Amino acid sequence: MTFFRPFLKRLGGMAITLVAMSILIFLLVELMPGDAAQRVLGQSATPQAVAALRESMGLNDPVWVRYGRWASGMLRGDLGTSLYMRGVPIASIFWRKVGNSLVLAMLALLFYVPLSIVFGVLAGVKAGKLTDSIISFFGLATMALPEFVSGIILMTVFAVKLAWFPITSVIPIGESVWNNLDILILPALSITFVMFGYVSRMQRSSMISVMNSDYIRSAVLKGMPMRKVIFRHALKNALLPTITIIGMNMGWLFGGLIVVETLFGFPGLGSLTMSAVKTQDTPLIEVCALFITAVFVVSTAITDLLYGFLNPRIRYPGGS
Amino acid sequence: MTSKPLLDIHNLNVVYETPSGSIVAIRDLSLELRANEAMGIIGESGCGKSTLSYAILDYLPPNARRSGSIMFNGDDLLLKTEKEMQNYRGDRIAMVYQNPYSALNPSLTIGEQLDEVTRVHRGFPRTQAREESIKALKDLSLGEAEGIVRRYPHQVSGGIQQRICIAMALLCQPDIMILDEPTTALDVTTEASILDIIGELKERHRMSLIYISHDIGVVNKISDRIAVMYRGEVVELGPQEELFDHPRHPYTRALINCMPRAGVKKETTRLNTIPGYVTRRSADERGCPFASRCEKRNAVCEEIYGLREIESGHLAACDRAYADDVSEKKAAIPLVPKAKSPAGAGATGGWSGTKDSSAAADAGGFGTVGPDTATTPLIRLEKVYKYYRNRKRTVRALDGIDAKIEKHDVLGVVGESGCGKSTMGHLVAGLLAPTKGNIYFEGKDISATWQRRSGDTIRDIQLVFQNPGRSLNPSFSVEQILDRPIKKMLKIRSRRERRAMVIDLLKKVDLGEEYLSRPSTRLSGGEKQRIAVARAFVTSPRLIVCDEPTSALDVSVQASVLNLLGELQEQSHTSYLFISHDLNVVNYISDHILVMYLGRVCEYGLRDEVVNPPYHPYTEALLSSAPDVNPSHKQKPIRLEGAPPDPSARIVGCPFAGRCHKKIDDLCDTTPPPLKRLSETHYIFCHLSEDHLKGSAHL
Amino acid sequence: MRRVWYIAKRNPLIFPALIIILFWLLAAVVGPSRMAFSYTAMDMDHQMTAPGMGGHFMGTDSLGRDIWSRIVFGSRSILTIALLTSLFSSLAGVVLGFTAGYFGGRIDALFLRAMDIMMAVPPLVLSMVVLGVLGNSNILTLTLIVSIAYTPATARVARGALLSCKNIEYVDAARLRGESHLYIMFREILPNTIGPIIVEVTARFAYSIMMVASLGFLGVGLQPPTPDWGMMVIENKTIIKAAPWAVLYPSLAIASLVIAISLFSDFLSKVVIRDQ
Amino acid sequence: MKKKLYLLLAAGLVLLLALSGCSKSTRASQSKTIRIAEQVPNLITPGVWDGQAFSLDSSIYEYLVDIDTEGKLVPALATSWETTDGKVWTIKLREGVKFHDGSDFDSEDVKFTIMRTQDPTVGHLKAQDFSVVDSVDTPDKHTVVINLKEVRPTFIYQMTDYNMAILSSSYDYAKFGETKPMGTGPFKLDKLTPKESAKLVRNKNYWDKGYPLADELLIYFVPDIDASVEMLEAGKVDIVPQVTPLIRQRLEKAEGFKVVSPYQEQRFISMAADRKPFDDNRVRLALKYAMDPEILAKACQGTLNTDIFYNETPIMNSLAQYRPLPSRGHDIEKAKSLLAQAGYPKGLSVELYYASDHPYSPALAQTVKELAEPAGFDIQLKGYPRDVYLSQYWMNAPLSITGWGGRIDPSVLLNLAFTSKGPWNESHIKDQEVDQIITKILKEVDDSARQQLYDRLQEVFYERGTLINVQVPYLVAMKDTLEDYRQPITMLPQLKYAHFKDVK
Repeated sequence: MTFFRPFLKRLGGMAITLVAMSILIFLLVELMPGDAAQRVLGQSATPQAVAALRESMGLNDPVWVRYGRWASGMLRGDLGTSLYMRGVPIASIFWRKVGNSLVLAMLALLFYVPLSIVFGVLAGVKAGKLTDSIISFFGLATMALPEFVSGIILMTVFAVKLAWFPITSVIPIGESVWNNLDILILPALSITFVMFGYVSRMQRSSMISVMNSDYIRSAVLKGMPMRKVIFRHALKNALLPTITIIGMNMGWLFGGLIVVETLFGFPGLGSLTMSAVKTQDTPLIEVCALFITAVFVVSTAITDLLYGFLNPRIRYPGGS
Repeated sequence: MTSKPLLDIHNLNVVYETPSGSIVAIRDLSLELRANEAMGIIGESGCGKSTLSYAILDYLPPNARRSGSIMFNGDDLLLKTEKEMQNYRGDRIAMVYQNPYSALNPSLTIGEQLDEVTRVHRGFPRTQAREESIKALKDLSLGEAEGIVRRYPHQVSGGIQQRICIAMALLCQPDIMILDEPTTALDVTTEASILDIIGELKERHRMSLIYISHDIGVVNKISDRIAVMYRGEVVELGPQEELFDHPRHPYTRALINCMPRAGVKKETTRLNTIPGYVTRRSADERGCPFASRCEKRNAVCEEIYGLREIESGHLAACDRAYADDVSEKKAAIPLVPKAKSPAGAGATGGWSGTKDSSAAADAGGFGTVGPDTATTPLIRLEKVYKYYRNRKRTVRALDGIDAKIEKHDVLGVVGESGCGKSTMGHLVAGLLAPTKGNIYFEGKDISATWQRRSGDTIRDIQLVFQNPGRSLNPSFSVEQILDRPIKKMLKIRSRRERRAMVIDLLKKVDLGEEYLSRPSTRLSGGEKQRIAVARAFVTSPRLIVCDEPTSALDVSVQASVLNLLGELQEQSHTSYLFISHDLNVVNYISDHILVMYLGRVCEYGLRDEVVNPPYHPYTEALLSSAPDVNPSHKQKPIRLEGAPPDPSARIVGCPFAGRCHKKIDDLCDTTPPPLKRLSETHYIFCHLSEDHLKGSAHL
Repeated sequence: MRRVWYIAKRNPLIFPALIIILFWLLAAVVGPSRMAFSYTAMDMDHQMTAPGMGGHFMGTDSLGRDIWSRIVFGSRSILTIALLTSLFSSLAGVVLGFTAGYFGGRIDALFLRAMDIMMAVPPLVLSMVVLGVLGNSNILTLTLIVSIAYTPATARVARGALLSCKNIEYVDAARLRGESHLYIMFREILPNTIGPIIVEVTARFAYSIMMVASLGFLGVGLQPPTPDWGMMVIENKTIIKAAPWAVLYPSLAIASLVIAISLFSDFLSKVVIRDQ
Repeated sequence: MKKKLYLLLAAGLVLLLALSGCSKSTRASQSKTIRIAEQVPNLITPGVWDGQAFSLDSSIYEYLVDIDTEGKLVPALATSWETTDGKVWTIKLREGVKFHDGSDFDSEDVKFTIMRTQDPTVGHLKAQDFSVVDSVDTPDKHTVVINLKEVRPTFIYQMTDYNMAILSSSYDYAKFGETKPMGTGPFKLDKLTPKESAKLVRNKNYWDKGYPLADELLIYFVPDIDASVEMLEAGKVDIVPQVTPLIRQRLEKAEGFKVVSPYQEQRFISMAADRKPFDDNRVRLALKYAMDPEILAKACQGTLNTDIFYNETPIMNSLAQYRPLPSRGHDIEKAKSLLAQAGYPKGLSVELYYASDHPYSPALAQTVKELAEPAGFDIQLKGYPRDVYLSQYWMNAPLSITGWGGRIDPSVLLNLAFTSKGPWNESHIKDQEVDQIITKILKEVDDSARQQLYDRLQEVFYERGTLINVQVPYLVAMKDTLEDYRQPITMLPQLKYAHFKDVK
């Protein structure tokens, strides 16, 4: 039971956040200027048509009734129907795009997590030396570049000049992203660029602070060889904050996906969100925003649990 | 000089390159350590003690440069590569240092951390390494060693952590063990038992020790020879007894004399102080490092100096080491004995030469409170409870205590960390409110926090904090720090008037006008605490709660602050609630002493009643654990077993029962100890009879 | 000062960074009035002209507008928005974070929960959705929304900075002389947390530029023909082969400014936060 | 630990290389498959939506009549149509035509399609146009008789409008329209991934034997025009409709592509006549005087009177009904004085709404702003994505730029957009003379009399009209091996004819 308590507590917290966020998103989007029915039918629609549509869409109900209907639909897995494409259930588009984005995000993770950890550790161990300066500057520069700038650079070099990868990330009809992994590389690299800087800098500073800690001194003065000091004593502790950062930034990653997917025309959640915003497809905006929120909340929770699991001080609460 | 030195440090220099130039951390230091010898190194913080130990093991920051030689068994450690040094570290030379909690890796089990020492140095396979580790733990009388190896460091108490560190250092049977303040972070009772173990192990393993501490008493207990370091140099070196009985270097003398000791009391003695403070030393500075603070300096000090042998094996670095004009130890200045009574005649008291207090009274500074003969105590705590609750447990910081502070009186509160003494101070000061029970200030109930106290009460009770570095806002200047309370609490509008008061306050704490504009960050620890004391006196409070006011300070500074506090109390007739873990300090300054354990009172009485038998078994243990400068007091200490119980557990009987060396089996566990009044002013909570308590004289 | 110089010498990149920042500040303040071309002027004889031709230092775009003028003028809006955004969000963050951290307890728990909720949506997504739904943006809405999106992050930094000081004894000392909460928060604590807060403001400044540029890129930023750097990139992406300068120079402008400010912020944190 | 990390890193690199290795497998385009990148990611529930995924729409649905390459009406689902008085129209329908679900096409379906325009719950965009219909009779399965309330000699042209695809009367469009569109067209829907792609396959039961020439149509919905063109360049698609002139310039330099312009489109710069400031004709004239047609043409990356045309009437320069009027000339002083006379001596501020992702519109908007500025117009640009613009701002803007496709007969457009009751009267023109002329045009059977009316109408617009009409080429980029891409002025591509060079 005690083992599950933090888990349950987290779950409760997650639920509260999600509910609050869903209310916020719903209100934000629904209470914005403009009438959904009017939007569907266009400016030239007759008032009768608009009224009829309002009624059939349930827009005449009070806002909490609409929220309740929407939220209970979400809970049942019914994402509603698109406003822009009348009659198209959002679920039929949504999950496929989410899947694509997840594949992209995972690939990006696969790129930047090991890279940034290795270089971060290297910079941390060599703090103050040339290696560190180079890695740090590179990290800062890549972090500072907006995704679309680094994306355009990558696109120009690898797609336009070298033609190693496709410029646009379109999945041929009838195929899934798995048959077309080549379209993932450049978008994933663009994300890697930004996240590399962020994570490697974190890793560097946590490595430095760990290397300055008393227990590293203990290890050195115990006569441990440097390799052992770094990999056995330092890394395990220095990875903890990095893991937190990586988990906490899953949300950011999805924010970055919007830009990257738009740039490369990748059929994922990001470009879906973008087109939902551009077409003011409110139900779709709501679903996308809610999902991104959920990704953030869930990944934060997982990070927390993982952190607890990896950190003995939390895993085995103190004896004294 | 009987045996060949095991470690021979010759002309060692350590220099740091910093943005503001080169700083000398160690200069021309030479030391020999013989086999099975315990070398104590004492000195205030910043004297290069730790740098020395890290220099031996080649663990210095990248901007440090070493020169000279460190010969170990005929090899010069300065010439070893990093890889070669790995074979010495942990194997031939092991080290234990201050904070055991942070010295152990939080993410590895204790076993893993122990095992790797023998695995790396001895090439032991896993199982054998584990056996060795368990054996080493058992060596340190850690009973349940098999269980401990599977735990993580945070799951055991501080005392056990330090034992683990020592066990780790012992795994390879090193030739030399360097101990850098190994007990400073521990309670006195734990400290005493660790010191015992170290002494015992040294004999058993025939090791040499280098024991580094700022605490003369501790070094005194453990060392065969003692080196006194000051600003990177050894200024005096000699056999332990010789050095203490006949200190030669003025610094050694000053250091010994500024320690409060048993029998040194504020009424009779003023503590010796050393003017100034330890400063950094630049590369081009010459002469005696202590010269600038030495009262006896002369022109020669700045030119000729160096260790010279005075008697066989006793060296001192002072050309005046033979001089008779330097008084020997116990040179504390005696005071004119003075009747100690709350109704002491007149407020002009204080020692000769102190300022006239009437001026201060005019300026609203000190001493406005006249003598008062009323019998109601200034502060009375009635069945005060303070619980800290969180979701998991309730910590009983104070578990129903009664106490009182008389007018114009100093109540010293002692006890180990976690006994609730600070909580009590904060309750009285109004930072906290009691969970249950009442606090009366001259009969008026003030059991609330500052938010609900009247302005008068706030003015009347002030607090001096432990760490002056933290109690003064680093972004304010001295004047701002003192000006604000005058403006806020005394409501004085005129700037000029306030400034005059600030200057006057500074004068009271022996600081000049030049401090006015100085930022608080650019003060030394002692100066900071003086400012903090001055601030507490702004409103001429009736009571000042002193929460460990000297424990963050070096001994020389501690002495001057204690003097100051004593002096000001004498002048102003303010009462103190003086909280400290250091019995010697409490003993020096207090009129009454309250001994606490686990949120409850053990013993209360006049100072002399408490520190002399009959006393509570816990007081007895505390007294016997307290390290004393006087080497002749090599008493057989009482060693407490185990750790204090969990403060969240509900204890039915005597809270001390579990560790008491005089426990009466069932009775103590099940029945709360009754109050035993030993005299009109002295009472004890204990089941033991008065005779039994009396018979326990160890001192 | 000596310390600053010492750190600067060990981080020589700060010098080019400062020069770049000064350059753009100068460009924003006096630049537009000194341009040979207006940022909207269409030189129809020089459509998509290469840099240097027809007096167009950085060439022109498809409408014959001078890229250099547009970039210089664009520095004005992006710097204004970023500056206001970092100031607003820091101000709001300090007030919120300080209040929550100072009073603690339920207020703090509520605050943390609220911040959790706010931070659950990435700032870019939040701004994009709001701006997208609002439909049209100008400097004011952009500043406001980006500020709001960034406030939780700065509030957390401010709260953390406050918490690091809150339990230091000088705060207790102030309480014990009956100081008001406001005095304690802003007079006692704020000066001691100003270091990390200034670092946060500068870092936020860099983030704001990235955000505004990204929003412009996504087409929910400023309206044309206001020369928004991010928008210039996407606007001219079509002609990346015919007139690469039209994409390259705005990208370089963004990159140089953001990297320079990041370097500056990095440097500042080394100066302000005294470790290592 | 270290080893593991390096292993992970190595694995990542290997994966990257492996992925880049397989990237070369660009699937060779099957010659019988035509791939199109559409920018509009949606379908049209026929009659309701004003989206423009025409390649999808016109391949699935069909119309009563088509337009051939010469611009003449040709039979499609109707085999013949006749009217005696312009009031009663008798239409013979093609026999043996089946919908994609296998049901027969008959007169009920035509009646359903026409009557649906009057259903208020549908909100049909042709409601006003077809309000002239009094009743529809179906004497037999292959004959439809339409009775009009008044004379409408051009009525049959109304059946070519893209909203008038013939629907099956037994199909629930409200329910399935967007997900399973179904008609009688040459292709039928095989697989639809909304917002991503659609796969259409040849309709084996298609009535026009021998067509379509292609087996498959693959339509990608790529919102970004640049991405679409990059796909074309990368050989991933064959056709990209609605490209910008800049893209034409770009593709003209590359090998293997061509850009065709099947027809001219119009960009109406409309000034709302029912509100300030354009309620005053002097202000409208001021804006017209401020315009410089040559600059506008250059902004559209073209040349005036070669591929870009400019006038101030709703009639395109290329139409027979067009009558040239003297050039007004670029006259800022005149514009200023007109503004001053109208009570704006210090100039005025007005918002210009347009679709920011429509070819030509952003460039036009920025150029109009730039040209009008010296005259004293301070124009705020308000660009929105096409769909947002059309659904929310169009029809309610003081100044707007809207793309208008051509109509085979101008009268259809005039009735829609320039009568005071026109449903798409974006400039809110309420001019009695204009109303009268248009009504007469609609009823006038005599050609020369009708032309006189047209002449007068253009004069009226020149004097006090509410629009500036910039005509630009509609551009379609494609592989140069693709032939017979037909797209008449109705904007509906006839993909059944399209094929690759050597493949038939």
